[in-house]
Amino acid sequence: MTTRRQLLSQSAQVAAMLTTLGFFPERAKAQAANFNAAAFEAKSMPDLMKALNGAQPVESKDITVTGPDIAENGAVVPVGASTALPGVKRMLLLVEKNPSMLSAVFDVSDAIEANFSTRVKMGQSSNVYAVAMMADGRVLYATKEIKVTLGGCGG
Amino acid sequence: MADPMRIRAQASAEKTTVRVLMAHEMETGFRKDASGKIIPAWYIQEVTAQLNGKVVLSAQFGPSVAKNPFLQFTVKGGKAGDKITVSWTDSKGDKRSDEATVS
Amino acid sequence: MNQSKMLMWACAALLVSSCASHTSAPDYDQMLQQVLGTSFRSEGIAKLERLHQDEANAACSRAQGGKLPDAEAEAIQQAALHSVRMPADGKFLGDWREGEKLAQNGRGMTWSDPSERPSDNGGNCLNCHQVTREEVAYGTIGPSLYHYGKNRGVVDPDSPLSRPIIEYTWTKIYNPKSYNACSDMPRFGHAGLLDETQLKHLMALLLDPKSPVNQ
Amino acid sequence: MTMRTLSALVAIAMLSGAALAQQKTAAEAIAEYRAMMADDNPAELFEAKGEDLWKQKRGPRNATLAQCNLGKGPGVVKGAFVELPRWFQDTGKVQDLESRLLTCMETLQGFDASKIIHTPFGTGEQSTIESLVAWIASESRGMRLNIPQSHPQEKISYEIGKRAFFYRAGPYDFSCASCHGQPGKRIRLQDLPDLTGNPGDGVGFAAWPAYRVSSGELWGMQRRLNDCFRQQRFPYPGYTSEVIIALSSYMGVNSNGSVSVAPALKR
Repeated sequence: MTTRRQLLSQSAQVAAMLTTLGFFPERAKAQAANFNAAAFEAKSMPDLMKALNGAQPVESKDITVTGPDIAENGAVVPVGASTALPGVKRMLLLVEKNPSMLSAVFDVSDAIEANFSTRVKMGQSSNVYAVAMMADGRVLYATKEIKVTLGGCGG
Repeated sequence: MADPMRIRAQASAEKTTVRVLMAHEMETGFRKDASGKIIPAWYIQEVTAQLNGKVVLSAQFGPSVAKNPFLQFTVKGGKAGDKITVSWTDSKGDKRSDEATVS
Repeated sequence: MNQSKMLMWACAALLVSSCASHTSAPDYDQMLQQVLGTSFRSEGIAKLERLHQDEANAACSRAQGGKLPDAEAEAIQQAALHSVRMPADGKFLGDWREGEKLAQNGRGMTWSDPSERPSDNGGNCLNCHQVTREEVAYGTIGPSLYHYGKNRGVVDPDSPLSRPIIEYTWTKIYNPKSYNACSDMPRFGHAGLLDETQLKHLMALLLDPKSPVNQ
Repeated sequence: MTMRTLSALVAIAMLSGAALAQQKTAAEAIAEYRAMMADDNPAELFEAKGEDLWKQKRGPRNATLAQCNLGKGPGVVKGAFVELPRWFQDTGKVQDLESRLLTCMETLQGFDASKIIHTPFGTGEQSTIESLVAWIASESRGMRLNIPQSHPQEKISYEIGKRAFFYRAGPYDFSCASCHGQPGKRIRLQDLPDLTGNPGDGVGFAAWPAYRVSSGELWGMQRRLNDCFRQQRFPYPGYTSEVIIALSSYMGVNSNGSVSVAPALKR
């Protein structure tokens, strides 16, 4: 048995190791037809936008990112992305300091609102981004910092 | 076989809020087991949702989505009795599909 | 299995003699010893011997959170005070940066930890104490240690004026029972949880004017 | 001596303002996080599975658990959880939910209980039990704890549990009471219920079993207390061992009257 903190530090080491080797386990394992492996391996916003054919992102007040200021546990952090703007093609949720920054992609159809919530893992305190990719090619984002705290008992 | 999802779909005046819990490990491929061996990555990669048989959402998850994933989205319109179907495919190619009735 | 049985018999034998005076009500203390003996097993570094209590722990357990009689408390505190060994080289303060790492580190001595060596142990301070202004995830079982040295007027830790508070602090970390017979705090020096160098780092964290504790 | 006391007092007075303000923000932020997590507890996934497992024919005898007596008669699940641990005539023992399930799995389904006792948590039949306890607890959600003390063995279990709760030992000199013996304390940012009394509706004993966010697993009381002893730096308590059941009796009876919210969501 290992503690969570050991796992976290190990995962960071392993992530660094895999990065230097240029090896990503998920690429070989992509089974789903529409899964964009390159996007989920991106380490930076430019890499991510390249993988998704997106323009340079611009911060926008029209985009909302939700999440707690402090997460009691990085293993489960509730986050959300939404906008009332018309013409949204896609919404993304990103965690800047995770080994790969992209957490989830939502394709927006006419039948649904551009408003999604999920729960993500965070290895450490980080900025979290909600990104909206618009039909007109613009890429807009909002960001907020979420602090991840160390736990006591059972941590 | 994967365990069933928990899907709740509730209609209000103009929209239907859908909340889904999926039973899945969401292994990142970065963790080690007790003996120090890396636990291979294994996670849901694609999620689709249908309203009365018509696809309304397709989403992709990475390994950083938390274990036993939660997803909430909002369907425009929708009324009690409508069918919401949620399906996922994971990195091993396993699939699961469950249906709920809008209340 | 064998070990647990042996312990059970040892405990039972002990208790028969020590509890001979109680007769009427069920002897719950003896029952507890039997239950402990059959319930636990050694796992990893956490051996069954850990269930053994010294006199201080036995007395504080019996008190069930209540106050010990003055004489009993005094005896425990005196014995604890005598157990304290001051640093061999007379230097009390190490590196507060290392001290901060130890304070954050809550690991050590569980059955899932690799060894009982001090190098595998943390100080666990943040579990119970506030230490710096920046770290918000701190416990409140113990008092806040923020501004510990500053509040006690420690400007120059090497000055003779600082000596009493330096020795008090060392003693408190080494064996907290020296000042409070049933203190909740582990006996970091006495129990061999941290070595002398590590204790000095914690001392520096608390008392070095440059430490974030005193900012 | 007086100087030191005085300066300490002044320091406390000066400190409390700033410390309090910061504490409140962190506490508020954590409250916000917990509120965001309150609905859609993944424990529901385990509840659904547990109900299924209860009704499934399983084990060497290919039988269901439908005739399992959890204390309120064969097959009665509703309300059973809030009255455990209790004394059972057929086994002559005080049993908590998990030890009782072991009895049923052995007598009805033909499983080897001693084998399950040594199965690691979260694997094999242990994970079956985890789902079962999630469902069984959920069938008493909203009911008040009402753990009996009428049988002499139930009283003995409570008294042993009380003494185990205060038993200080191990390299850290910890007992359960080191963390859970006074109200209003925290370890890191986690609130510590005072389990020597009744900590209130849905707190402490009234919250377990629970979905553990940190491991993404469903923990029963056995596993919760097992991990307490690990953190206490004690040796390893056996699954369904008497010390765990006695502690459950102590904490459970202390919590009588409080509303059970189990399975809750925990850090």
